Amino acid sequence: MAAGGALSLPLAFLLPLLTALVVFLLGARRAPWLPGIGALATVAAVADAVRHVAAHGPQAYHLGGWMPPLGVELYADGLAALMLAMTAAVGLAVTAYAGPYLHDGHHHQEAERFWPLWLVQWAALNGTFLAADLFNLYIMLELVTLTAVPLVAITGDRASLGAAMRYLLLALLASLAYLLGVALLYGGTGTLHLRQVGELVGAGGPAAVAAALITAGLLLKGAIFPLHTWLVPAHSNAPAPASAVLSALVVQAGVYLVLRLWLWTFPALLSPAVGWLLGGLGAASVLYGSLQALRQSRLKPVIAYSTVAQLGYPLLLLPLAAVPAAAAQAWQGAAYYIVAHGLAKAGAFLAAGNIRYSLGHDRLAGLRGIAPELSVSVLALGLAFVSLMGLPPTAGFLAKWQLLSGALGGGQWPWAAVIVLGGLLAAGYGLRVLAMALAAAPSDEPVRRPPQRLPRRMVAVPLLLALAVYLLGVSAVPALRLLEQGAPEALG
Amino acid sequence: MTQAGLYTLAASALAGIGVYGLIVRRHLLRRILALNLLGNAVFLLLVALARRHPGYVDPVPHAMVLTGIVVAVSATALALVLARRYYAETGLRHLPEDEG
Amino acid sequence: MMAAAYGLLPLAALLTAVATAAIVFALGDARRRQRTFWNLFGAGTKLALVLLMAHGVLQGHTLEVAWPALPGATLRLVADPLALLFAVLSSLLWLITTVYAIAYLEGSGQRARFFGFFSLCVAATFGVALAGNPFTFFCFYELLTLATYPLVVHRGHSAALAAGRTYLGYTLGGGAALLAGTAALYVAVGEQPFTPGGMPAVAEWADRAPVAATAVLALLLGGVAVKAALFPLQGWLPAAMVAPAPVSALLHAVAVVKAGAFGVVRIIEDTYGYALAAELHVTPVLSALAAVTIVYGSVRALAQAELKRRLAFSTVSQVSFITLGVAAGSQLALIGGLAHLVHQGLMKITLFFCAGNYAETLGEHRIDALNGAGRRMPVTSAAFTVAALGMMGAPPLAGFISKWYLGIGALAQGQGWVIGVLVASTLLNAAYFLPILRRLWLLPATRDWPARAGRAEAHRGLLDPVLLTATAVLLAGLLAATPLSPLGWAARIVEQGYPGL
Amino acid sequence: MSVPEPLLLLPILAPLVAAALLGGRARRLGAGLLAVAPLTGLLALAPGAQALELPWLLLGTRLAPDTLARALLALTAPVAAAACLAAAGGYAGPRRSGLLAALAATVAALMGLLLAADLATLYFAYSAMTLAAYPLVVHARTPEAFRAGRIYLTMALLAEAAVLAAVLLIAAEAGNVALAEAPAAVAGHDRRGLLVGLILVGFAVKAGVVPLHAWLALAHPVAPVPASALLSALLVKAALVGWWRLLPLGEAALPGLGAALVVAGLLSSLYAGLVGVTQRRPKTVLAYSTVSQMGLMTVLTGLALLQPAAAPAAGAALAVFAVHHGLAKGALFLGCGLHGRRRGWYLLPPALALAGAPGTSGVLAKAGLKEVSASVAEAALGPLLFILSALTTLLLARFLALAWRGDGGLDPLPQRLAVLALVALGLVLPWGVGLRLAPAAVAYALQPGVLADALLPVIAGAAVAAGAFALRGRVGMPRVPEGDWIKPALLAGVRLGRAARRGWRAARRASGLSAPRSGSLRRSPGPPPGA
Repeated sequence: MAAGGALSLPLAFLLPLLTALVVFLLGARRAPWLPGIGALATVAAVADAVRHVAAHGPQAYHLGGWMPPLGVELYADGLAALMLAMTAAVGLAVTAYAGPYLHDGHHHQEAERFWPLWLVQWAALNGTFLAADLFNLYIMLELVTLTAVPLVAITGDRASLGAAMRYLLLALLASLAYLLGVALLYGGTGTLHLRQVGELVGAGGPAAVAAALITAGLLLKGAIFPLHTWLVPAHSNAPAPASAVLSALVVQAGVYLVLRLWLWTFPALLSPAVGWLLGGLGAASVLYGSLQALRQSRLKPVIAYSTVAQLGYPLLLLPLAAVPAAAAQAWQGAAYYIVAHGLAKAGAFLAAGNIRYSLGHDRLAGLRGIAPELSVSVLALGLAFVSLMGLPPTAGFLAKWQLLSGALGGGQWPWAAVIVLGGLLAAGYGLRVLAMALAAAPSDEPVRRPPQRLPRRMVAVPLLLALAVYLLGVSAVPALRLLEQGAPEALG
Repeated sequence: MTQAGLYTLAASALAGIGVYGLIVRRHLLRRILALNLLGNAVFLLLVALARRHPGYVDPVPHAMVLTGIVVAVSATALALVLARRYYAETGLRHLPEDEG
Repeated sequence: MMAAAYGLLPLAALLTAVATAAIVFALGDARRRQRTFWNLFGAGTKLALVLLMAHGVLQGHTLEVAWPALPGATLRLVADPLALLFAVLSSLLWLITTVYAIAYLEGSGQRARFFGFFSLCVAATFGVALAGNPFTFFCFYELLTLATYPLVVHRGHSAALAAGRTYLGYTLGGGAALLAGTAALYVAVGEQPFTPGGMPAVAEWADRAPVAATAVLALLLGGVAVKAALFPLQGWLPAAMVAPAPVSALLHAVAVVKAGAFGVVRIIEDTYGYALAAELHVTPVLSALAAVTIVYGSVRALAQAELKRRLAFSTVSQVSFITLGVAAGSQLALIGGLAHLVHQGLMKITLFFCAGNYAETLGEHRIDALNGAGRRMPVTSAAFTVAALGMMGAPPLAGFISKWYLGIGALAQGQGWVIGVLVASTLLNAAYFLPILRRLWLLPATRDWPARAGRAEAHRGLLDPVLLTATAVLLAGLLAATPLSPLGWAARIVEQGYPGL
Repeated sequence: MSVPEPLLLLPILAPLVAAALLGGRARRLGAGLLAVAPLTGLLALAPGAQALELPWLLLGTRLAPDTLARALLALTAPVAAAACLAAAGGYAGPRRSGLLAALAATVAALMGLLLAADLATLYFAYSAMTLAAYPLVVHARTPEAFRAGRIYLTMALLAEAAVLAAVLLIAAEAGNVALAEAPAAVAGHDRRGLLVGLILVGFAVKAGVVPLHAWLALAHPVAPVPASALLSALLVKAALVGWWRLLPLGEAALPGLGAALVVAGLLSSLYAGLVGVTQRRPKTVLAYSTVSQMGLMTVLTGLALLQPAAAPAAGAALAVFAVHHGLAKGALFLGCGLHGRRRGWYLLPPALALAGAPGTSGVLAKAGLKEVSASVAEAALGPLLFILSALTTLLLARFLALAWRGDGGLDPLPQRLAVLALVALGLVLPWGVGLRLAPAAVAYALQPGVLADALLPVIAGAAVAAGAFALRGRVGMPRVPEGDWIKPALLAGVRLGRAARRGWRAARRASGLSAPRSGSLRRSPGPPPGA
């Protein structure tokens, strides 16, 4: 029953939207259970969609039965399904975590604002993954941005406001660059549909300019070096749940789109030079982000910079995509990287949120000797970091292995070197944090006030996310089989 | 000089002004305005595209422009709110990192 | 049915350790008695399962579990005799070390964390032992690094943290090399199981691309050489001495260095095959490095005033005998090396337990403070004496057996210089162990130590493990000729697995 | 009567059991048991006990006494028993049970060494004996004792390294070979020269061949009486066991090494005699006489190495010589432990025997030596042997002069019993062994002519001694430190080390490096303070 499966695509988009509307109208105070219901419903819809994609291949759905170009098509292939699933997992976790975090009496107005914003954003993210034409992508991206910015600013202090302002300006600029590119493409091909554009677009000048504009916009939204400047203040000043979704989902959507467009829409333009340029940017953000993370003195900036670093890895696929010997493995690696990073990063930010929540700060130096009180959160943080380091037995490792094998198989040693080096640097900053957490409290300093008691759910959620990364680390085969649905021949 | 060509020319002029303003100006309001200019330039370009085939108007770009304007308006609104909150919070009219 | 049950044993044993870790973490610091129970229960169960596996292997069952982790990379646990040699050693010493650690850490903080990672560490060691292909080996090898780090920094003071940094700097660097090497190997020849005598595909590949093959072999060996503390990559080992005694025992005798040495065996014998490795001119370098390490470690040990540091450098020296045995390339030498894998473990763990006892009961860390300790702690000191003499290679103790086989094996390959190394190491060992024995037994006590509490010289939990391992050292030597002794088992491994040598 | 094989383990286990008892409640019982434990060694002489196979032990152990072993067991059992008896019943100093335990361990190791019939077990027993003897040497715990112990252990371990290398070289070709085949294996070894060299050097330290004798001269005076009796009478013989088990005697002729060994033996005999005369402590004198006598036994070994045909005769002669010397030396050393005013009378018979006075076992021993040497090197050795026996007489005269009068303390019965037993045995046992192994030598030794020219060197030596006694006080005796060369050498070493360290420090300071890290001991190349 493919139709039912197809039907679950619009549901995956509409359910969170609907929930957001109701929550907005009722007010989160009056219906604290509502977001949970909505999240569960969304997860169910996504699960159904994933099941159908896995069973019957790519699914398409035309809203209201209108055909393109004017109608809106929702399209889910393996990659999209994987993203939907990852988003659903993170979304569920964040929803579960945000409840106690926001409704503890300290965060009223944040609670009021958070739920609608986050639920709309979830819808927009699903839309981004499902959108089948360039303009809908634009709408969804804008929607994501316009919900992400307030999430950054939600606490309303000067640091977060400044970060949000900068984020907004740059994001709007990026969207306009994207839109301009789309306009040029439409002018050239007369269509907006991802695959049709891909078939019609030539290697000519205007197409190249359009691709450049679009890519630039997406790289900025994906916070790829050197367009990452806005990310760190924004992500490290937001409240924990917001940081989690921003780092795990929002920026990754940008990277996802870079891959999507270059592999589906502009493969004709993907010359080795372009591949090396984009891969080089990816490598640069891997190294730069890691090195910066090593120099931070607070926990959340460390995690934020590690986001910059992790976002670079998937781009390493682009130089390899053209090499037959390497493409398939590199592609699996890149896709799995996004999934692994999403889960691990959400877990890390939520765990960091716990630490900050109970200590009232996240200075690394102040973490000495906290392990006993916050052992579970620290454990979750550590487990998540292990995946970011790409060490077994985590999903991060499997992704890294595939990407590395691809790089070696393609005979492109530099990328392999970058991958290995990036792992070591990640180990460097990760263990800098953990060492502080494992360290004994300095004997000379007076006993600190016992940290604030953590609600049980807030303790459990990050740990579960981290453990999920290990579950995916035991075997990537199911996920990668799903990924094959509707993948371009070059990558099959 | 066809009408489309004219539109395109105007669009690029607007875009130039927008980018210039966005880069050179530090005052938040001016930047927001610059962004709007840039957006309008893109819309103008789309409108021009609608007429690239003589004798028939392509509806799709118009649909895009309409939607785009809605998005732009909401984005501008958000930007303005943020700018005001920021000013209220800090007394600054521009982002601190941009000084000097 | 029966065979299927046997097939699942490896997984069961692995999960036992993991589950123990999980339970211990979950119990938290407060519930001491339950934790103790679960620790011992887990260790005991694992040992039982491993012995059952040994029985199964003797029966001729194939014990194997495998599931795909990636297209083209499977996680595979296989219990061959070589794997069991290491697995039995680690599980047995895990049980003993657990008993010791429970007594040793009596009343210190953070015990849940400690024992949790302790179990995890042994699970990883078990995985390293049973890894059926390079991918699996790498996974558990890295897991081991991670699981041991919290143990190294357990004390949490800045010295411990610094040591932890050094430790990770070395081991993760080695891990990176191993990763690159393993991935390159997979790209070159795809997934191959460990095959005694070497993987055929690797041999073909080496014919096609000898340079690449050599480079990859160098990467792989470089990766494991770090944990095997092969000169010049031995720096982390003495630094890691800040850890509590049970951890040092674990690092030096059971888990980390052994994983490295075991990796050398797997890579040389089961991945490339000795013939190919020799053809690529790698084994001469390896044996030269091993020889240098043996002498270097002993010479450095001479100059150490702190007992544990001296023992650490002695480990650096002793572990390289295993490498030497592998690199010598004769059956006898390999037998000696593999037997030494067990022998060194038994002797070194005894020595570290004793060092721990002196530190715990008398509060002495320096060697020159141990004058007359033999009278105050006769049992501990007797055990220490046995183990030290064993390290010297004095018959009839375990170390003598290893040296005997290494020596005649090397001579069989016409490598007479190895005898020189063995003799030199014997003399150096005597030079740094005998003075300690003299202080323990012959010199009058210079300190006034706290009087004994009760009749035992120290906590039972600290004494029984020492006695057990010391007896094992003695028996491993005395009963070497019996088939189930470490030597006998090593001989079985080599005769079954490496008739080609 | 015939004994079942497992009883061959008894000589090794009995002393250990006794030692184990010493620790616990049954201390007295243990001491008593220890005094008789060595006598179990005589079981090996019984006809039944041929060989005991213990394939599960070590690398497959085999115990089987051959002719040489039986002869030496006949010596070891009584001497060890006497020493243990003297210690158990007579020793009143500190750490008594420590001394007894060390004695027991040494005896067990000795028995093992004699019974061992395979390579690994031989090496095991030999190194065990080396280590077990260390506590005997340092028993006094004085700086002097520790210095002697350090020198003993250093030299012994260095030598053992050579032995280990030799053992491994043999095992590499023949595996854990049965000692009966060992000489053949060595003879056929493709590194024979190196191998034989290693064996000679390795055991030469125990044999006290000059210049490797220094430890003997230092260890004997400081060790308690029963210990030095054990060392001097039995321990040094272990070297002979090692040589005769491993060297290719009777299998191959190695003229070069053989001649070298003979010369070394003669030289060390001569040198030790001369140095010994200058010594002032009776036990030191005895130690040097041991070195001198061992030199003669070394000569016998060398002759066998020189000429395979002579090996059997040399073996027999050696066995007789060893028994004779062992009994006499044991008696003399134990005698030094007596305090009675008339202890000289106890000491006289063994002294005469060593000097080779007519009718004593000394004549028999020398006869064997003469016979063999005559068969190998015509007349070359005759005069030398004459000088040497004269020197021996002189040496023992010196000893008697120093040790004649005890300080008049009263001696416990067991001690006197032990000495008397050994003295008595010394009169008969060598002849018994001689009749069993070398009847020709016995017959030869009993000829009146031989008695006469056996008398000459004794008279010569006695005359010189008398002269010296008459001139005593007027001509000064040159002062030679105990262990002659070792002390100056060590001092030089220490000075060298100090100088080197000073230079090194200066260099560091010059290059601006910091002082050595505080983890590491500063060690001087020479012996640490106390030397």
